Amino acid sequence: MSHSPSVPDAIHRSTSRGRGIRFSGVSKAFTVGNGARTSAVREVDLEIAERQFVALIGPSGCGKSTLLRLADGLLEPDTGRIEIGDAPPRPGPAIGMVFQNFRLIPWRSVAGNVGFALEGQSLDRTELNHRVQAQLEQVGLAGWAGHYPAQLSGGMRQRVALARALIGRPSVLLMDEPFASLDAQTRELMQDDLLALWERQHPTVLFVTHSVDEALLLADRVIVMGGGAVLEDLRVDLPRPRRSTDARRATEYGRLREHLWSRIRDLVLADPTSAFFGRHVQADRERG
Amino acid sequence: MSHSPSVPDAIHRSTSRGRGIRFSGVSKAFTVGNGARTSAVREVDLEIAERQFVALIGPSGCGKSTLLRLADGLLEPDTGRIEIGDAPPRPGPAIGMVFQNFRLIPWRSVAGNVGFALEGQSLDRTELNHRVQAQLEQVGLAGWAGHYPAQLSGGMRQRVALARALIGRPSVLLMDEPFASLDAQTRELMQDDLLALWERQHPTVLFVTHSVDEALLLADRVIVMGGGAVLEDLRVDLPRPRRSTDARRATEYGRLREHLWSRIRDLVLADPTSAFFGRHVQADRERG
Amino acid sequence: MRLGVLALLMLLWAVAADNVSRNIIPSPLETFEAARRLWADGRLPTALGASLVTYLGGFALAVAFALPLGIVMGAFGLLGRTIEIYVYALAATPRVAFIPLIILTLGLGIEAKLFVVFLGAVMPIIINTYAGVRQADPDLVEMARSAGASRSRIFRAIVLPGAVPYVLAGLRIGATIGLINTVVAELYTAVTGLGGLLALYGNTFRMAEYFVIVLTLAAIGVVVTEVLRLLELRLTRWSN
Amino acid sequence: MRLGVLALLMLLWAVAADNVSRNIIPSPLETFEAARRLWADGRLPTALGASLVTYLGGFALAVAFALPLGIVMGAFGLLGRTIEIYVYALAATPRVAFIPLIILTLGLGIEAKLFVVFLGAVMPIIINTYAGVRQADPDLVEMARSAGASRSRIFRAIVLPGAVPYVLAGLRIGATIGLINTVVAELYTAVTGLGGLLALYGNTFRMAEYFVIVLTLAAIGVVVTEVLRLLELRLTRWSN
Amino acid sequence: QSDAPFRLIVTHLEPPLVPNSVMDLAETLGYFDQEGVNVELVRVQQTPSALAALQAGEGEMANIGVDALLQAIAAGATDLRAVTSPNKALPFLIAANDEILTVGDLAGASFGVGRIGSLDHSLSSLVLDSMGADIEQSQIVTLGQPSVRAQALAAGQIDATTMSIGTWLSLPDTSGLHVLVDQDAYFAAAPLVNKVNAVPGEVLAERPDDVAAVIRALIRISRDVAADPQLWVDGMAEALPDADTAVLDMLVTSFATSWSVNGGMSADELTYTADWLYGTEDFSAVPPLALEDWVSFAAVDAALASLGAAAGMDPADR
Ligand SMILES: Nc1ncnc2c1ncn2[C@@H]1O[C@H](COP(=O)(O)OP(=O)(O)OP(=O)(O)O)[C@@H](O)[C@H]1O
Ligand SMILES: Nc1ncnc2c1ncn2[C@@H]1O[C@H](COP(=O)(O)OP(=O)(O)OP(=O)(O)O)[C@@H](O)[C@H]1O
Ligand SMILES: [Mg+2]
Ligand SMILES: [Mg+2]
Repeated sequence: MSHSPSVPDAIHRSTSRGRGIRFSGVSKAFTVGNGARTSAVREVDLEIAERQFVALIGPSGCGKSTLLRLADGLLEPDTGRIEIGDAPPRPGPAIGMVFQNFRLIPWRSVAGNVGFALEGQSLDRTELNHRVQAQLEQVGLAGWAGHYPAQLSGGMRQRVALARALIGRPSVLLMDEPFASLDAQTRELMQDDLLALWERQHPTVLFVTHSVDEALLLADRVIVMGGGAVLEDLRVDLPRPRRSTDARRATEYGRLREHLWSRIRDLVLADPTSAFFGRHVQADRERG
Repeated sequence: MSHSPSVPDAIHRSTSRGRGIRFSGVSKAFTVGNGARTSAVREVDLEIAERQFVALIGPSGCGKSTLLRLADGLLEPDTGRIEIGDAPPRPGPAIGMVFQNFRLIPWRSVAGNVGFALEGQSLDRTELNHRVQAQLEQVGLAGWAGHYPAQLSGGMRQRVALARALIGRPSVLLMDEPFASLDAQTRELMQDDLLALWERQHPTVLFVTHSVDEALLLADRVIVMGGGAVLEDLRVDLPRPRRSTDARRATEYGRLREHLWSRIRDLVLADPTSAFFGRHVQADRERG
Repeated sequence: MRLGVLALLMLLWAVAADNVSRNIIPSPLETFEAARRLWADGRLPTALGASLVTYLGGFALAVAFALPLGIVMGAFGLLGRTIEIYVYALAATPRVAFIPLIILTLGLGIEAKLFVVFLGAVMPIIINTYAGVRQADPDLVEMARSAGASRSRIFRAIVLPGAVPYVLAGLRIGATIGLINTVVAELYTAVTGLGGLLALYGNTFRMAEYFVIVLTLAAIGVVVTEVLRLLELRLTRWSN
Repeated sequence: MRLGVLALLMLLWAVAADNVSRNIIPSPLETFEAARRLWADGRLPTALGASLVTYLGGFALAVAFALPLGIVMGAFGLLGRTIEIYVYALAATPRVAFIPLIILTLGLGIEAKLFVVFLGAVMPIIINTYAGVRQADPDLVEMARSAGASRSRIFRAIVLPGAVPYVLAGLRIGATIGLINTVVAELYTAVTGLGGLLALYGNTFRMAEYFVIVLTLAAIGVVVTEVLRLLELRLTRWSN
Repeated sequence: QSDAPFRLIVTHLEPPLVPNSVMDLAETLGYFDQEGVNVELVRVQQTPSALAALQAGEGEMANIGVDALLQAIAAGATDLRAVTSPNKALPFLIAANDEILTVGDLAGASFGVGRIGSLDHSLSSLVLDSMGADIEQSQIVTLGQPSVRAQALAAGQIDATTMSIGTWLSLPDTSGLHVLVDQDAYFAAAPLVNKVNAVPGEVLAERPDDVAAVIRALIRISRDVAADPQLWVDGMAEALPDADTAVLDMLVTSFATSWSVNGGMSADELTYTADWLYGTEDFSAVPPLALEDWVSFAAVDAALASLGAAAGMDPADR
């Protein structure tokens, strides 16, 4: 199996090499109610090299999910241009997307949801089933193929969404807090799996997370967003693997972590446009 | 204002003192498809004292959400009995519930969603609006009262759900990963707010979390669930406040954290009924 | 866009009028002339008034009856499953079968007419309301229960708003069938209104006048469904 | 439970038969006798067969036409908004208005009858399908786009299954109206089938026989809607 | 006499182009008022509705087909009685397309009827029989309503059918069609009373004066029109502004002997009609009624007593 890949496998391998993502002057606003417009993404210029693993971090409502939808080609930017590889983004299984709110198809079983992303391709039934089953095993849902989404727990649903995004062996992975509903230990497992996949298939990854530690564990680069704009763009030059206590004790790790923490805390508390501006700050509060 | 509470305020104060929760031999199974039944909660015996802050932790799919729904009186147990105070649970604003998947009413504005929990009571319009507005400020959504759920980001939606659970000044709070969609900094803010509220109003809190650190930061007691059963029941005898680096360096904190971590890791990886059983474990992996 | 289609239809009509034999289809011009005449001599306004009273009255009754029934059927599962089969049986029974009974019990006057309109409009509204109520989002209903909402508040705040698109589609269908039954009622009980004129001109082959009545009925249908569309826009503002 | 209601209805019927003057309502026993007679002499089976062909054929045509149209109207917003008003206008136009045209173009045979049934059943299916398609979950549609699904696959996999409850309610209403229009068709074009028997027994005041036909029609309605209920159970298994 | 309006149910929507129009004209020309009866015309579309309304007490008198009356009585409405007939025989004719030149050509052609066994079917069969043709040689197409039969003929879907002269004349375009059997020949072959005014027993018992007054008014207007046909033409032209006066003139000549100047109640004709009806298919299962079980001459006799019987066209034999 491992020494002689079948022809379709080879094809998939070839498409699954990462492609770069480029945002140039991208803005997006939404119309709410009586014609008023909320700006969600403002003048974003960002270039992500192919095979790069980029974490996106920032306070609630700052435009992270919107940026991902733009990158997937699901939203048209109001101004500016987005390119994946050399072309505007075209949604498809080659760009894997994990939505923040899962978006499972309620009338399809777990297997049907995961297989959905592959149905456009002309795979034969057994090949498809085989790949779905393998992907379900990967996310720890091997025994649940026949269940419907309403019969799953929150974390299980998230893993189905994850499996659906990965099954197309995408060259670009857009992940919106893909592990938020998982317990810490399952989350570690999934993080390791993601890193292993990244090292094997080299997709370009844009990964939204709420956890500074997760960002520093996974990413080559951390982008900080605030109020729709890119505020900071940090290289993470830590050696991999980074899970060990030693790695976490490195001064570079501590410096980055402290910097990101205070940067986002400022965004949340000290930015006059923030919803929490003026909230009493316990100045004496320390962080570990 | 603060020295002469109005009459309704006084009433609310009086109902908002915590009530204990008792599970005796509670089991719950769900029917899936062709009559097969999945057991979600098994033989749970659990007694939570009034005003206690209890964290519930365990691998994905182990029955945490189901236990919360049972405690709210939304599900009938198959066997066993549940009591809140001296009576079976009766859903209502006195038991605040934050659902894992938010469950906002799509056709109601943010204010309408938060106010929903109070509409059963005969509050006059201005009092209601006043309380809704105060609650929205608390969760950092003061300017969003007129927006509809579809116009909010994931974290904003979660905060609306939080506000809705809190507005009834509940004597029992059931929270299912209430901060999962929040960035780490906003999450801290909300954690502190929750603790302040707990110290002011003394509700009994049953709090599902996926983070060992969050459990140890907030709770008097941590319950570990696995496969539907209660596996462990740990007292957390750490002094409050616990946010400081010093507190986290305490040996007791380290001991509890290490214990919980390995316990749940074993549940995820080493339990033969686990979905991840047999998954290759990096034995040399250390944790910080 | 709509106007463009309208122009196209007019053209088609003119061509059809020219080509269909034996004056079965009057030309647009003849029809317009007939409309002017009928309007001027007061026949059309009188008939229109009479029909509108029957139509709107019967439709209002149907709404007032069908909405609560559909809701109750959806709300109390057992009740719904028990009576739905009878509702369907009744729905499938041709109106003409009831005409003698209706005349016997309600006579030939406005009561009988209202009832015939009612009978036609009531079924789609019941069926759609019933379907809409049964499709309520169980997660939201559970949330409302958790918030301590009473059964009736759950209905008003969760189930009904969720069923709005169904109810509106039901009202649309009910409105069109109600209009058709207005004509039936005016034919089978004491002959009045637009239905009476339709029969009169149909039986005497005055096709231009006949078309005027048909177009008037179509226009009523359009106005009512446009009103329902505005209602829909108002009620579903939240989803953009 | 249903049987209990049935027994109650039978009782009511017997009482009504006894008390309504002038034999307008035959007793259950007379009706049963008439049914036996009509069945034995072959009239009822023949008429039933003829009506069923008309009914099922016309209904099938309506489904084949209305589902795609409703889908297309819902899918292409502009098209939907442009033509919906004409659809409603057409829906509100009484069928009898079309009878001359139908006779002219389709004659008196089965084609004309199928078309009348079609006309009646097609509207509710279009309106409900249209409403159902427009109610598709935008989040799921976006997810499907993200997965690279083609327009047609999004339709087949997301929009249509989501519209199933609407479509089924539309089919229910369409089925009942189609049955009613079967009778209309059998009265207004060449007289045949159950509609013909209904006219015969109605005009000659043989009320027991008349009731047999009415009950037969109701029974067809029940069977068809039960079939639709089974279909619904199959299609919505996923929600328990 | 009672103050309550006397509701007369008719099955036409505007004055028809046949002698039955005297009911409408008696109202517009004031004949009912002159007899001191407050008549209100109730218009319904068809005989079944008229009968149901009569039985529901929604009217005191209804102009309905004799066949329907006999059926209703047989079905249990035993107190209904025919009391007068303002237009005994509707002027029917058989129209056909131009390919049908003689009744013989009908063999193999399609012939439209209401229903198998309906009155128009039986009548047509009788008429054609008397002319030496057999309707069963034609292909019978059942079409229900008279207007549908006319439409089907006009649309070329059938080759021939029976219709009233009023329907024939209101057809917008009769090119390619012609009258195969005209109304006189038709009536000569089928001299039947086909419409009568019926009242329930209760009305006969409680409002005999009103019934007599209505009949008097109808007899008087019939006599006036018979004497002065222009009266009918003018009355109709007033009621139907769209009508062509040339057509009215032509019609009134053909109606010259059709007016019910004696109330239209000849015992012989009624007996003949009933006997013939009982021989048709629709009545195969219906036990025959005696004349006095469906006709009451008392009211018309009371009217004739005060007005005197007229000689000529409308025999008042008992
Ligand atoms: N469909 C929409 N209509 C109107 N406003 C929207 C819509 N989608 C997003 N927004 C607004 O755009 C802004 C950014 O939203 P977005 O979902 O991108 O935030 P986010 O960074 O993903 O936040 P979170 O971490 O809470 O998920 C928010 O203010 C939100 O209210
Ligand atoms: N409505 C339902 N029908 C069938 N099975 C269900 C249903 N709800 C929950 N389950 C099953 O019960 C078990 C426990 O689910 P529950 O949602 O309580 O887990 P959880 O501990 O909250 O997990 P997570 O952390 O992933 O949210 C799961 O195996 C799930 O599949
Ligand atoms: Mg987001
Ligand atoms: Mg859960």
